[in-house]
Amino acid sequence: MAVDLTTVLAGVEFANPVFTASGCAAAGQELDTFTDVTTLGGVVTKSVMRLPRAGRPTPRMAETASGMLNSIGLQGPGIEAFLANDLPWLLERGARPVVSIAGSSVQEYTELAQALRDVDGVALIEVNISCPNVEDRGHVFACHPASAAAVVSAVRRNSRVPVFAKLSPDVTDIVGIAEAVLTAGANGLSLINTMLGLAIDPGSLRPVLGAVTGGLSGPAIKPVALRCVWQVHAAFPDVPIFGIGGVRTGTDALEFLLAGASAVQVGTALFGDPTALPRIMDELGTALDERGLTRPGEIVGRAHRSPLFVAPEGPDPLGDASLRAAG
Amino acid sequence: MAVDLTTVLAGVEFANPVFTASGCAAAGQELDTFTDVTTLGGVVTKSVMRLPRAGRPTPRMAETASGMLNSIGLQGPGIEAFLANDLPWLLERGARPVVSIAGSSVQEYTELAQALRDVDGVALIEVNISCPNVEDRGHVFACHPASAAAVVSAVRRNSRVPVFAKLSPDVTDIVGIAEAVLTAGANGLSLINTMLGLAIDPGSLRPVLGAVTGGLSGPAIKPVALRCVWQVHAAFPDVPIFGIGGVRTGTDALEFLLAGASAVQVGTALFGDPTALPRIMDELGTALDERGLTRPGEIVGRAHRSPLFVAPEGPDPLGDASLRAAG
Amino acid sequence: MVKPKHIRRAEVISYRRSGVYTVLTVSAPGIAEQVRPGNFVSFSVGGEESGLLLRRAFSVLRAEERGVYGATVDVLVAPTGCGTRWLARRRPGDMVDVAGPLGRPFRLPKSPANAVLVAGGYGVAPLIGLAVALRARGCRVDFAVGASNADRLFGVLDAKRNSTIARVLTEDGSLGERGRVTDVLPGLMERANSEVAYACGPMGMLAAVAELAAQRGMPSQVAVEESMACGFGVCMTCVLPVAGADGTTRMVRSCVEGPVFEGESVRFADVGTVPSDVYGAAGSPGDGEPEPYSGDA
Amino acid sequence: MVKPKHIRRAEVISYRRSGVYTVLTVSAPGIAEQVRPGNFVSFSVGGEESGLLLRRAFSVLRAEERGVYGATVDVLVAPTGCGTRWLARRRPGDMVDVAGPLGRPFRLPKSPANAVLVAGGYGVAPLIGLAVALRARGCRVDFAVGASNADRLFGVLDAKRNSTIARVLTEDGSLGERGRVTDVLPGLMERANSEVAYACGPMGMLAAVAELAAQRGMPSQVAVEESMACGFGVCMTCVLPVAGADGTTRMVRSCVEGPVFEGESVRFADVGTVPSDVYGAAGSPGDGEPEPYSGDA
Ligand SMILES: Cc1cc2nc3c(=O)[nH]c(=O)nc-3n(C[C@H](O)[C@H](O)[C@H](O)COP(=O)(O)OP(=O)(O)OC[C@H]3O[C@@H](n4cnc5c(N)ncnc54)[C@H](O)[C@@H]3O)c2cc1C
Ligand SMILES: Cc1cc2nc3c(=O)[nH]c(=O)nc-3n(C[C@H](O)[C@H](O)[C@H](O)COP(=O)(O)OP(=O)(O)OC[C@H]3O[C@@H](n4cnc5c(N)ncnc54)[C@H](O)[C@@H]3O)c2cc1C
Ligand SMILES: Cc1cc2nc3c(=O)[nH]c(=O)nc-3n(C[C@H](O)[C@H](O)[C@H](O)COP(=O)(O)O)c2cc1C
Ligand SMILES: Cc1cc2nc3c(=O)[nH]c(=O)nc-3n(C[C@H](O)[C@H](O)[C@H](O)COP(=O)(O)O)c2cc1C
Ligand code: FES
Ligand code: FES
Repeated sequence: MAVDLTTVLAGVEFANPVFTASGCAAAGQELDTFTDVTTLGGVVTKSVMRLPRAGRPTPRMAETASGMLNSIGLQGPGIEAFLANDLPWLLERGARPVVSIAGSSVQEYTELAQALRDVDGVALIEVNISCPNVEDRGHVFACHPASAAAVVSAVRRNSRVPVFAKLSPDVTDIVGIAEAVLTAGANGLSLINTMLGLAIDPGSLRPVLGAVTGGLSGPAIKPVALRCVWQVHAAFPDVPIFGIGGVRTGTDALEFLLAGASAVQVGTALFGDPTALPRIMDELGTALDERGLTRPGEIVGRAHRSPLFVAPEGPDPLGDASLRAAG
Repeated sequence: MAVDLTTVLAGVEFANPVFTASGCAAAGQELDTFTDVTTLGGVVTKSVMRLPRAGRPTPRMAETASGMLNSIGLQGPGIEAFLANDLPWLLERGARPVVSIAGSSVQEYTELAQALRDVDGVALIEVNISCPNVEDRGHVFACHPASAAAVVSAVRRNSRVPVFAKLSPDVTDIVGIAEAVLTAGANGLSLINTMLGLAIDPGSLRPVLGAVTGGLSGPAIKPVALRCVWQVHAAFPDVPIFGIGGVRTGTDALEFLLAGASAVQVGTALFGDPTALPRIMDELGTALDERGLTRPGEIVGRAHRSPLFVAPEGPDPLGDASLRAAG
Repeated sequence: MVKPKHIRRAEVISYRRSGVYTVLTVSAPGIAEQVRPGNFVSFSVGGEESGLLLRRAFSVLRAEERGVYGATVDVLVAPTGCGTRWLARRRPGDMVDVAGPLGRPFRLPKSPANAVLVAGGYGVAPLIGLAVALRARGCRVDFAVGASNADRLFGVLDAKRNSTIARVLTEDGSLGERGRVTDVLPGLMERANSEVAYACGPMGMLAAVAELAAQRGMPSQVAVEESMACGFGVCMTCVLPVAGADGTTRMVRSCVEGPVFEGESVRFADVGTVPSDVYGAAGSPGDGEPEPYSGDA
Repeated sequence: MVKPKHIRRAEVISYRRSGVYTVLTVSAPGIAEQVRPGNFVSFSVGGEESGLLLRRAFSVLRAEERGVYGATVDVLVAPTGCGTRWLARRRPGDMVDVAGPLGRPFRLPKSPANAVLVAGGYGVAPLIGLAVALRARGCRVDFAVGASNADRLFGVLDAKRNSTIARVLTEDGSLGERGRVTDVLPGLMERANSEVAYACGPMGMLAAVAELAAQRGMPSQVAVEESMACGFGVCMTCVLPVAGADGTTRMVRSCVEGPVFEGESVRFADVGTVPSDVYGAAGSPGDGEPEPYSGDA
């Protein structure tokens, strides 16, 4: 039986629930040499700031066990060049852009939202709030409910498309942060951003990264990402969630859906396999089919409920087997 | 040249800086069938509670990428049986016990400290505060500075040996928690405990663990552990720190020392290799020797300082090469 | 209580496919000599750069103290997930990391007795050596070997060779009789005048065997298989509720106090739970309270 | 700007040891045909259960479009860490995962010119193919090949075969002359009347070559080696400060805009920093402010 991967997020329809993660596919052009970006659920672009930005000193990456640290420092062209070059390319190519924005003050986020307001073709806005707030002693917006909410409400007020807030796992109470940004008007959540980490070079006896600390990503953080999705979905079952963190296979994607995500974003896995996204889409389709399911939406959050249906093991996806009650 | 691994923590001397991590070597007896526990820096025993405890339902573990989740739920014999059986075995065997205690109220921690007060041979007490506080709606002590401090100050007042507080990384501000427990009298810190995570079984469509969520450990979390050690050592350079999280090799141990730990604890790596500890001790000794160092203490926190000395690459550990200044 | 254990970088001597299974023979000096039926060994999987940290447990199918290749052990590998599939791809000359012997073996009757051995799937692995050991002590051995299908049936010839009666069953009838071992067990016990039962296989099968044995008033020993993180007693992941001689049920580690248990002592219906009458459940501090941090912690 | 790229599960055809290095030949249809000197390929390392996520980059030593084994590429693997050591253990018949061609190749002179090629250690890899290509265009090629010691010296014969003058040096004098390539370069350029320099090797050597070339007023092209997470332009880890034709310095990706750069454009002294005059540094929001979250984020 055919699986229909169509996915609706905050009222916006996408061909499937597999997206690139911000900062891991630039604005799609380079990825397109390996993978047709028009087949993806969507392309979440590298977080763009108001002005061009050179980023942090190198080395900017360190490989870790089943993960990596990065300290790019949001190098990018700034919103004007992004709107002049990157977004038009994506739209002409026929891809679905989710534009990620980042700033260091509420004002900067506001201006970014305003710059995007009258641009056609932006499917969603993702607000990367894992940035230091220059107006609050460099505290990261995502770590404090009030500053997180201030940014989201400013963006929400200035946007015509649904706004997703991307949260950091480096907090005591992720549900509290989620509540704050939802109250501030977020239409959905992206969970999770990287975790703050460090690597030491046993040769130089110094931190590997030029910036000392960096963001940990990859399969290593998947259990933390799944836990965040689980907790937030339990608290807000109706809120659409992007599950992000260590997705590498269709089974990983399935697990995020079961935990409560409506779609996933793939980041670090793209570096090891630039063709990962179509493969994940295929594997997810097959995994749903094997379980007698026809749409991803049917299993979103399913792991929270007592198992009424179990996965049939045989080739009888729709027969009695799929309806037998489990213990 | 000979390396002397002797390590002093809060005034207590140990033969070397490589310890077992709590909950990963029980009380030493089973490990002793693979590894002579008297050769270790010390044995940190499984966190013991006041009463016997059956723990959580199975499955209690899930393997994850370069890590694992556990949800043992502090199964254990309770302090009386521990003092009657486990501690005497360790002492007769000639090992150095660090006793880890856990409770669900300040009162329980107090009673545990009192029960240990007049017992000889306990080298240090480690206070596991990653437990829900029944008097505060089940909030975890380690996540709130005030409750963390309350536990530590109660234990400190009732102990004759140095008290280490073991912190959770699942907080917005680990330095703030460290400050609170140090002010409350902690003589040292153990960084870090596991991170809260979740795994989903794509077969049953349910969480793998009987307890739903569990604690993530292993090399996957090493970058987060190193970052916590780095931040806390930067804030409190004189406080002795156990570095914990993903230590598997002598190089890992070296990295923790460079970040600011005075000693390390090894947990999950023991499950894969029950002989890991003597190997790590050897590798650390060799790593120090190759760098022209004679004691682990010489490099504690070194990564925070500009690199005055670089590692000589040749067989000339004490020659000019080791003194040449690096850029 | 515990024998000295060993951990070895060991060479794969040979491999053999049988249905879905792979039999690996690995050199294991220091381990093979100590193995008794029911012991298991554990392997690291995935190679040097592996992201899989935990060892995988396998019953010893056969231990050779002084064979052509010195001391070796055979294990029967069923393809379950990434670790077992990795092991099944090892070839002669490859090195693997093996630890053992682990766990408590089957206890043998003090004097000759009629033993019935019940195997499900790869659960047959420890029972073949057990049959040999029992016969060497003058016991009568009868066998019931079952699997879901022919591809998962292993050791039929060995079972037959080492038993008086051997019943062979598959659930789909693709080899031997159609049915489950527990269907034929009452008749077999009757005919063989069984005095003790030994079983290894899925938990449901073990429960049924223990129950049938109990009904006949005969002892049984069952080898269980719980998820194990360490396999040598330090982590407490592998527990199940087992009633002690004192009548108290405890959450007992199957890797060191098992995997072989008296059938009657295992509270099969409560496996996967912490029954409220278990030692440490009621008096447990924080019991019934929220435990947001279930990870230890 | 970008050619179609391929990613392949590819068979290892052969391997050969040479000093500390291993030369691997892998089948690479779709890739080999497109490679030009200076391009690189990337390999996954550690096998299926690997905890190493990132690909490893290697200059193409040789690309064969239609050899006995079809389209193949050779790479020269130096043992640096776990990934390169894993690759060096691959044997014929093993499968590896290769992607390419990546990066911008060396640009060749439009008309015949005297080219001097300067190699340090495994940096010789892309230069051998370059020498062949240059000679095919009628260029004179002179070579300076250096390494720390004989075990790290590779391709001497190929260098000699494809050049007019070839100077061979080791720092410890264990093979060829004792010294560094940059010691002999001014004399060689003089004698050979060099008009363009090509270099691959450690950053310090590249800086020296670019400087010497600039002093003579001749162009140079240098192939740099920066830590790369993706190797195809999406992650921004591999940047270094490069001055553009417009005089503006930008943090430029060495994986897609390099690894070959004009020697004069690379701000060698500033590599590893973000110079204050770089595009996006000064006007950058939050610049100079605390950035506790340096991970992106
Ligand atoms: C005492 C004992 C004896 C065993 N004897 C045999 C044997 O003779 N032949 C055989 O084929 N298998 C045997 N098993 C089961 C075997 O250990 C598992 O099939 C194997 O661990 C699965 O690993 P995987 O990587 O293929 O699967 P995955 O599902 O990828 O494993 C993930 C994790 O879960 C654990 N796990 C998964 N399934 C099981 C399981 N059934 N039992 C225990 N842990 C599991 C793994 O060890 C690993 O840590 C035995 C298990 C135990 C406990
Ligand atoms: C364009 C380019 C061409 C190269 N050509 C060759 C070649 O022809 N032959 C050869 O032997 N090596 C070459 N290298 C270097 C090679 O990629 C590294 O030695 C290799 O990545 C190290 O991996 P490892 O696992 O052995 O080391 P580890 O130190 O364990 O690697 C850890 C991480 O750091 C990265 N890393 C470490 N060292 C380097 C390095 N020197 N350059 C880039 N990334 C690094 C790795 O890719 C990995 O992600 C080239 C690198 C680049 C960027
Ligand atoms: C190199 C790199 C750059 C990133 N840049 C951004 C970014 O600009 N904005 C953002 O919101 N997240 C950024 N992230 C975080 C990812 O979008 C994602 O949240 C995280 O990597 C976890 O997913 P993964 O494990 O699939 O990589 C970046 C991650 C990496 C590895
Ligand atoms: C199975 C298991 C049980 C644990 N039990 C405890 C415990 O009782 N008390 C405690 O403080 N930490 C406990 N921990 C946490 C470890 O001591 C350690 O902090 C953590 O596992 C990180 O180190 P590692 O990566 O080396 O395992 C446990 C960890 C594991 C894996
Ligand atoms: S598996 Fe660790 S105690 Fe049994
Ligand atoms: S390595 Fe990713 S952009 Fe160059």
